[in-house]
Amino acid sequence: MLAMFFWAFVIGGLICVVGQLLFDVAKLTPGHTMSLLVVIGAVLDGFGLYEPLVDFAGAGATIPITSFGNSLVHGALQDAKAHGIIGVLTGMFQVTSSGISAAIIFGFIGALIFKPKG
Amino acid sequence: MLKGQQSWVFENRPMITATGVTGGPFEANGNLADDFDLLYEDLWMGKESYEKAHRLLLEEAIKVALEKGKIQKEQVQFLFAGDLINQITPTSFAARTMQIPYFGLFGACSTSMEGLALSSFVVNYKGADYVLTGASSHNSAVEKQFRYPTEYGGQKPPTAQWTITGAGVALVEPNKPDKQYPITTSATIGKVIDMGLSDPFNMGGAMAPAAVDTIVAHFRDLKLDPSYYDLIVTGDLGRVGHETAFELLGKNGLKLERGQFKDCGLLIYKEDQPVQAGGSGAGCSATVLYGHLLNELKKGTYKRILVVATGALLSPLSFQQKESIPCIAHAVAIEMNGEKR
Amino acid sequence: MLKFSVVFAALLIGAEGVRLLRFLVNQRKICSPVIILPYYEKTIKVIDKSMGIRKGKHMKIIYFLTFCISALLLAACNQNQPVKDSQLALMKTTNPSPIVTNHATRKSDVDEIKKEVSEVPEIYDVAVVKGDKDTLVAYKVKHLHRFKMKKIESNVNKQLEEQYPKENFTVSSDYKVFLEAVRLNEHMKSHRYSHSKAESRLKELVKMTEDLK
Amino acid sequence: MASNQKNMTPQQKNYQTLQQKHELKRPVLKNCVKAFLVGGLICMIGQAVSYFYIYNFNFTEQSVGNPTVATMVFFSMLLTGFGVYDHIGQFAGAGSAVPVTGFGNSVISAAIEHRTEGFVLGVGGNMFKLAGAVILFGVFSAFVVALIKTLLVMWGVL
Repeated sequence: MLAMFFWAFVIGGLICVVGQLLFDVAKLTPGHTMSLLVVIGAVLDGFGLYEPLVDFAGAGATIPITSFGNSLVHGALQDAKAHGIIGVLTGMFQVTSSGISAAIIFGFIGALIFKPKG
Repeated sequence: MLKGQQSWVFENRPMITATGVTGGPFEANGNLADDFDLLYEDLWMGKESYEKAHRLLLEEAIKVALEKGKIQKEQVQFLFAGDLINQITPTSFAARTMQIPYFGLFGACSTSMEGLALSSFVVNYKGADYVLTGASSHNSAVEKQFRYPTEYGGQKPPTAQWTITGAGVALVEPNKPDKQYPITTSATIGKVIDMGLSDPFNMGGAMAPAAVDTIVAHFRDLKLDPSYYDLIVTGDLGRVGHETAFELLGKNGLKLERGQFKDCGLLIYKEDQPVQAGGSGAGCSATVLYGHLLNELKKGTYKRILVVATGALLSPLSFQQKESIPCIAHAVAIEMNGEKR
Repeated sequence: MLKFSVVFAALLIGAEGVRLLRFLVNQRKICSPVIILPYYEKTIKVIDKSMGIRKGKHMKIIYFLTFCISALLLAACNQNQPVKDSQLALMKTTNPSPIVTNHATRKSDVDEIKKEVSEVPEIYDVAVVKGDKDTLVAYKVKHLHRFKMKKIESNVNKQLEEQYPKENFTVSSDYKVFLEAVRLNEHMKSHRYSHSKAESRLKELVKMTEDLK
Repeated sequence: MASNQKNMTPQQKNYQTLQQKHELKRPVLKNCVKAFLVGGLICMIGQAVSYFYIYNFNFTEQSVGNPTVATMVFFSMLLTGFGVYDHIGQFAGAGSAVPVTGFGNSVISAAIEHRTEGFVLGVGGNMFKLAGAVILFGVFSAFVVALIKTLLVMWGVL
């Protein structure tokens, strides 16, 4: 368990460093960087590399935004296995829904109770 | 009177008789807090949106200026003002409240000097008895439009600048020889200069050549020597732009002393405030000039100053379409009444 | 000097947080961030005042530290009861004894399965639960081998199916399954679970494991 | 930036080299260290949250990702609402932007910001103005990847 914390820290930190390098060296905007990382996550899962990383680093791999691409592909592949090619379309959000729905719901709640502080 | 290619000389020497300067909480912690007339503790200023707070800043600054000038708003002929928000609504809405005939100006952060040059010109040729001119900006309202939401956790690079919250307004009227007020003597209107920079987080670097171009034009048109002015102060070049402009001026044959060349964006905040490269925004040059610099002039610290307000004429749209940032700068020379030429 | 004061503030807030949490736990209130937040806002304000910090450069560090500390405390806050094996099941090697839900089955069979699995080099800490039909094998994988966890799982499954063709195996390396196996073990030992109850819990676990695939 | 380098006048090029000398450099190494530490810490908190769910609720290691992500987004809402997250972001850069908390922050900050324009056109219309790109490219790339993989499996290549 302690090893898990350690590796979550290291892998999560390293993914963030990749993001920072995209910010500072490649001079990308946050929007571009995040989009790129999500695409990387999706492609890695396409090669079947992201799942072992999740096994290895736990939250270190599921908390960074790359896991968003990973779980989108995952959902799509799962449904594709069950329903053939059309499953690619229908299964996309099956696994990922939590992050997006949480963001939408909490975003709206936040808008109800908070004011921007400036 | 036109002199040279792009400069005016105001031989009737319009006076700046009163100013009103308002600021926000961040400016209250800054270097020049004492030079503000009114400081707000809260960015909201008791309003329900930042845009309304922005409008309030300008309204209050106008009221202070009128009060100090001891005149009624009905006596003022024109208002020359502007800001950075889309269609300059805060200024227009403030003009609606004040009911003063109004010219809406947009020159991004150079609006303050554009307004001062125009109002001096109008007053110089007896176009008006009283003219108000000013510029304002509100950090959160401007950030919201040009960058990201204020609560968004994006990292700003060290070249980024902090839009100031504040408004500066000046009352310009014809010269009365016995009064000790600052007067405007000449102005140079700048060209739009584009050096192909396109990083919106490095405005200073983009604006520096415009400032240099205008300063060079000013000295050429008026056939003056740089030592004529005690201080040449730029609007909001920030750390990057200030250094660049200094070197560029040297290359153009204008040898300035270090202490003779300053920047409003660097004056306004303390070293340890997290503003990266310095302050910016339409209110930056307006608050610093109408607050701090005029006070220093009155105290006699400076005799003649040249204020060069710089503006980056970009929009969020133009930058997303990968356009470079065109920039402009206007210069106005100010000295105390009664100084010998 | 600044750094020291920041560290000091963090410690102070940390200590305050601990006291507050103790209080809340003792009062049998739930440890939820919603309850804590107003307190910690207040604490931060007090510290701001005492240190003369205005919202600026180092505020964010303090905020961040407090957030981290309180989050860590939150995760650790239900540790006030006497420590049971299952609570530490994920932290250390528990090595639980194999369980049979039906006392009619011979225990030696299960011991053998456990030994068999324990011999796989990448694996440590094995829990075996044998029911009427299903046998659940849960184990932990040495951390650096977790990359090929799925492969190990299928290898172990294959190996067991070959050796005990009559049995119906469910193999899992999931912490949760392991944890539940240990908990089941404890319940059996304390005789809180009857045979049928244990059997139904085992079925739940098997189903949970199947859902993972 | 690099793309329009070609059609620049020599004057512009000269100026840019001069300007570059004065441009404040981004402290890349320092930023990376900060991003690593903060990003790692956020992931560690995520790990703690996920163990909390494994212990107390019926979640396995595979399925615990969802509640963990939702909880982290909830934390992110609180920090954003209290006006802390932007300060963390300035300090940590990608360290707080890359984890889902950063995704949550981009949605929530936009939602809070545009509240003055009303809930339908303001909050509703602008909520995804930053995060929309992430969702778009995530979904589209996932679609392409999954499609290719499914087709390859169907044709028996894999």
